[in-house]
Amino acid sequence: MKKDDLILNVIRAAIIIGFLILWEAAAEYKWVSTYYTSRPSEVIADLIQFTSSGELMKHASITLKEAFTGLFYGSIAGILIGLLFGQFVNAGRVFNPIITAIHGIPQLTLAPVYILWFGIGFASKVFLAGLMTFFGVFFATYNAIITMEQNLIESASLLGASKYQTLIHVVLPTCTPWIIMGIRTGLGSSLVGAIVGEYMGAAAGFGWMVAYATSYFNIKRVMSCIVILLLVGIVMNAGLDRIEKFLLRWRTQTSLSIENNTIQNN
Amino acid sequence: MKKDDLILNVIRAAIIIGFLILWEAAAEYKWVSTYYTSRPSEVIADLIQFTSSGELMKHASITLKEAFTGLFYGSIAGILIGLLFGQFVNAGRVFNPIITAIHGIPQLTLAPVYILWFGIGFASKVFLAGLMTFFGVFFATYNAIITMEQNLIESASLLGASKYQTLIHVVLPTCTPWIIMGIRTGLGSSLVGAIVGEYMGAAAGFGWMVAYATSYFNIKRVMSCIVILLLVGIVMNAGLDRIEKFLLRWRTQTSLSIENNTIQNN
Amino acid sequence: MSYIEFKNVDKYFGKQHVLKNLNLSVEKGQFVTLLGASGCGKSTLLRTLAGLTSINSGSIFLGGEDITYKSPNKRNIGMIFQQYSLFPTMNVYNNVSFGLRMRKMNKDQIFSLVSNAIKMVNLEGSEKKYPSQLSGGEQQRVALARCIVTQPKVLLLDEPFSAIDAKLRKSLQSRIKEIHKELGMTSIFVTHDQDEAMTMSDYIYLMNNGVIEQGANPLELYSRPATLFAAGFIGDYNILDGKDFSEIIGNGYYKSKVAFRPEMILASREPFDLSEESVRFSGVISDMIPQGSIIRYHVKAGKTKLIVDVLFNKEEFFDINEQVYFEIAKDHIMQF
Amino acid sequence: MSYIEFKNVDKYFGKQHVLKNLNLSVEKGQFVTLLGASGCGKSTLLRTLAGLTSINSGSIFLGGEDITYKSPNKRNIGMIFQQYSLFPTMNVYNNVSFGLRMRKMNKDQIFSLVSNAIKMVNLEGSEKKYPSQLSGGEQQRVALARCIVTQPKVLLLDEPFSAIDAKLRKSLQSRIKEIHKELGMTSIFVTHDQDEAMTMSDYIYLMNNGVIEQGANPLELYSRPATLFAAGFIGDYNILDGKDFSEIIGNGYYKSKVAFRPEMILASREPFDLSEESVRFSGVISDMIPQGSIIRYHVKAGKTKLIVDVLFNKEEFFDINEQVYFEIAKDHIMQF
Repeated sequence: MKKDDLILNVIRAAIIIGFLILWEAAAEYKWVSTYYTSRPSEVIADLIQFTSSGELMKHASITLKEAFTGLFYGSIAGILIGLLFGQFVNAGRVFNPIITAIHGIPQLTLAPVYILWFGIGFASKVFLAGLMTFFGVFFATYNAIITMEQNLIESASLLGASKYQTLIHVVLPTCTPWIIMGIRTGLGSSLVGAIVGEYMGAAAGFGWMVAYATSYFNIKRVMSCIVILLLVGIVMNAGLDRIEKFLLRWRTQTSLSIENNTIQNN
Repeated sequence: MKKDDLILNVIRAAIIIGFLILWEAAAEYKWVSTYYTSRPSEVIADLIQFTSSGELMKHASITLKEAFTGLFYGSIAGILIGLLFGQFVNAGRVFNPIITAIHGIPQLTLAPVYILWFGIGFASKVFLAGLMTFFGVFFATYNAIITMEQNLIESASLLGASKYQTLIHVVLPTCTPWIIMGIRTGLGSSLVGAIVGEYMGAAAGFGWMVAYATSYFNIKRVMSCIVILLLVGIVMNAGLDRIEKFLLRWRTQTSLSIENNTIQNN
Repeated sequence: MSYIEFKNVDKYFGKQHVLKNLNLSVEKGQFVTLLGASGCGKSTLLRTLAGLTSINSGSIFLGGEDITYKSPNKRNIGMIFQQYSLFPTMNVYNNVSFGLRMRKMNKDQIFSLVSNAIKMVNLEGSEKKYPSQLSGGEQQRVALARCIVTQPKVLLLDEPFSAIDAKLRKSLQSRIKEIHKELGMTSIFVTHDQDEAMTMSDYIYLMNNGVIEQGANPLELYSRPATLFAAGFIGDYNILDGKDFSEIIGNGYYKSKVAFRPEMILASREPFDLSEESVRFSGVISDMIPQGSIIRYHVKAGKTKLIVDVLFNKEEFFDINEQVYFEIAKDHIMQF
Repeated sequence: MSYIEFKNVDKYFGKQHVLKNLNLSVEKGQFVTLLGASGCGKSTLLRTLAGLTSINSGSIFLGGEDITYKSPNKRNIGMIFQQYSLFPTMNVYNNVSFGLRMRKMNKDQIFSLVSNAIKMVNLEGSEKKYPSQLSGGEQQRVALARCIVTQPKVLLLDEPFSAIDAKLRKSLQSRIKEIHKELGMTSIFVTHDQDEAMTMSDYIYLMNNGVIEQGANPLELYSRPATLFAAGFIGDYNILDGKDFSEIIGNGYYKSKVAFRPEMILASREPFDLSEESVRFSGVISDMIPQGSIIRYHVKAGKTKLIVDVLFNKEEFFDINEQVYFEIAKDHIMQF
């Protein structure tokens, strides 16, 4: 299995390197215009300059702060309201469809309104990021609670737990996987919220940088930003995998058993 | 049950109407500034004007055309590539993580690049909408195939079906629910793609209208647009429910049995 | 008054009358089984005792106290469900200690009680495992430990073996029975499986459609079913129209329905001697099925089909289509 | 050559040797069972015959033809799986007609064949239902109809009853056996349940750890197990050390392991007369378990524990702790 994985990774690396070489060659031999696509060597040079000048840190930290602040408040609100409606079932039945309908409006399309309401600064992006996080976390929490195995709650009660104890010791931990899944989706959405919010109107931040570079046809800078976004995505996902694995260590590690020799002669 | 539903709907309607009255009153008695929030009566008047002048149809049809064209090509590409990697398992194992990594870059943040590449017209929005659809449909299709019950494929083979027959008659139909789920998500994403694409640079369309109205502080028009988006969302979801119900009529209608009197005295 | 008493209990789900003016009592220390087909109300009955389902009228007494309106977390009743009732986020130790922790008992005391309970169900060494790492049988043993550690007044078992495979089931059954005796508990067990009920119970209540058909100890229930329903549910009674039976034995005596057990029939290649205490008939073997220690013959006597069980301790058998003679004591023919 | 022949078949999963130089034959028209515990290789054997799993060496013949490398869709073998094998998107009619449609048969012909197959499994009127609307037993009947409609050379059944509840299981078993006879099919059935195997089979191959322990008809397998493993697997044989057994019967004759069936033991309150053909011992009843038509006594004879089965046709029983005398014919004591 380990050996298998190694081979797969080598193949993947070969494909990616091959793609980069092809890109560079395409630029070198003028198969495509570098005006539109730049080229790997240029992008790497720009990445180094972008990073070493401190600009990257400045803009990235603004955007990340917006996203994480939004993620934090959005998640808290989602979990609390989800728990509330999960406990008070009738309230949930009244409000859930209303929330679903509001969720039907793509939040990003309202970005201009939030800029109008909260200005072009920090607040509007946090609000947008928070809103984009909220819905996912709310639905995840609410659905986890209402579909929870009734036996667990009954067992807790029979073992002497009060309603509050059951909520804290049984309901919340059992719903954790779904809440984490909601927050995980929220992490991506909040970043998108912050960046798109910056496109709509801002004076700094990663999104502003991309929009600014585009408007000056500084394509190598745009590509640098894409590479950074790609790296941030990969790092973030790997980190989340680890956190999830730790928090959810009580779940089985299901190993996919693959029988390779079925219907081979067909 | 029917009677129960009726009561719930009455409560929901009362809440929504109450909210609208409160909003109107807030504007009337100047508790909030109509400069920022407009008021229901104004919004309704604007909605009528917006619709009757033909402007709504003009902008909406542009946006919808962009979204649906993107949805169409994105879905086709997602299904085909998903099927391909589902059939050629080793190719799937090589490429799936690469596609996942690329999917990690929020597509909307690349909107400026697409505008740069494809211009401010139709093509850039279609591309963005298509790309946003593609990933969801691809992952849904691919995962449906690789997690499919092996017995079904074996049964088909034992009953004399060739590999091609098995794909057409068994694999594809069995994966339909997940593919539809992917397309369903894609429908929302493609609309967002088209509208955000229009924010970035366009001369017409619903997104352009929102951005334009915002920049002139025409708040009642922005609110009209939100109301329309809300309605479009509700209508679209109801329509999709129907289509899904028809296509998936072979699935059980699981009825949630709610036992109301558990742990009532706690 | 008995330890547990149900008095005139009625329960409706919507318009469905699930428990019909039901009366039932259980003595302290007994292992009592509620036996019946699915939908007969047996699980609902159990749940009303636990307080998980409310009743519409009547009262429930436990140890002389009226607990009809007491909340489940104050009843001190343990319950084991069919499946999925361990807390998935807690390891074995924390699952078992849950009830004690909720009572805010001190840690040392918890440790000794929990260790003891885990030992009782033979799961020493699995304290740190999570439910997802355990087999179905192990999970049920943890569930059992989690109940008994709180020393409940009554242990309720709601078809606890139905998700467990046959081999493990037997050992779990006997472990539960042993623990029941060791701790002197009062237990109520719900099952649809008559063999399980026969093996485990001191006393069986046979339920049907919201009422109790018969309450008896296992051997009595098996050999003296009180109603036609009981005869049909327990064992593999031959149940015939009196008219048909009278016909094959050449005697017009039997009127309504008759029922008799397949192992009560004697079979022979030679006709039996006449006797006042028994009836005789002959028939043709239509099938022969070895079932563990017995051989079950399907017999056609005229138009009537019967089954006859013979101990599998000879190596000669009746052949298919062979004509065979049968005798059965009148004492063993029940009429309803 | 028999209808189906496995010749020196070997199969490895990684380093695990699942089928060990296995030879096996099945005659045309037989209902043959592969019996064994899970992991013994019985399902793998079935899958290699269907072509769903390849073999590492050896050959498989069907009707005289070497099918070792033939693809499964050309073998014309029907198979029923443990569960989930109906096409969920197709209604009953389309499921059953699938094999015929793949062969591009014309519609009228399909209609008459399918109607007939659906009638055979008693599902007339359910043609338009989807699998999700059917019970487990009904689904397996559809799966059966889907197989037989294509008139396969062999019908393979891979534990088809394990997901079906006990009551339905029996009727499905007898329906399958009837159809097997009606259509003159050759069937191979895989199970871990010895009762099921005994009831259904013409011939049983008992498998253990990738090899065949014994091939015999059901009664022979039950009464004459060839190996200690077979004796341990089939029935509830008492298996004792010869030394211990010699001790309780007061006779130094038995050396290695002895095995005898619980229903072969005669029990009485009075000592048995001496006889050359049998051995005698006494013991104390430690438990009494009614099991359907028999009563099973757990007996302690010295330090040795045994079980003794008695037909449940009297209403007097031995008491717990009662001293009882036992006799068993030497003929029925097997030595390994």
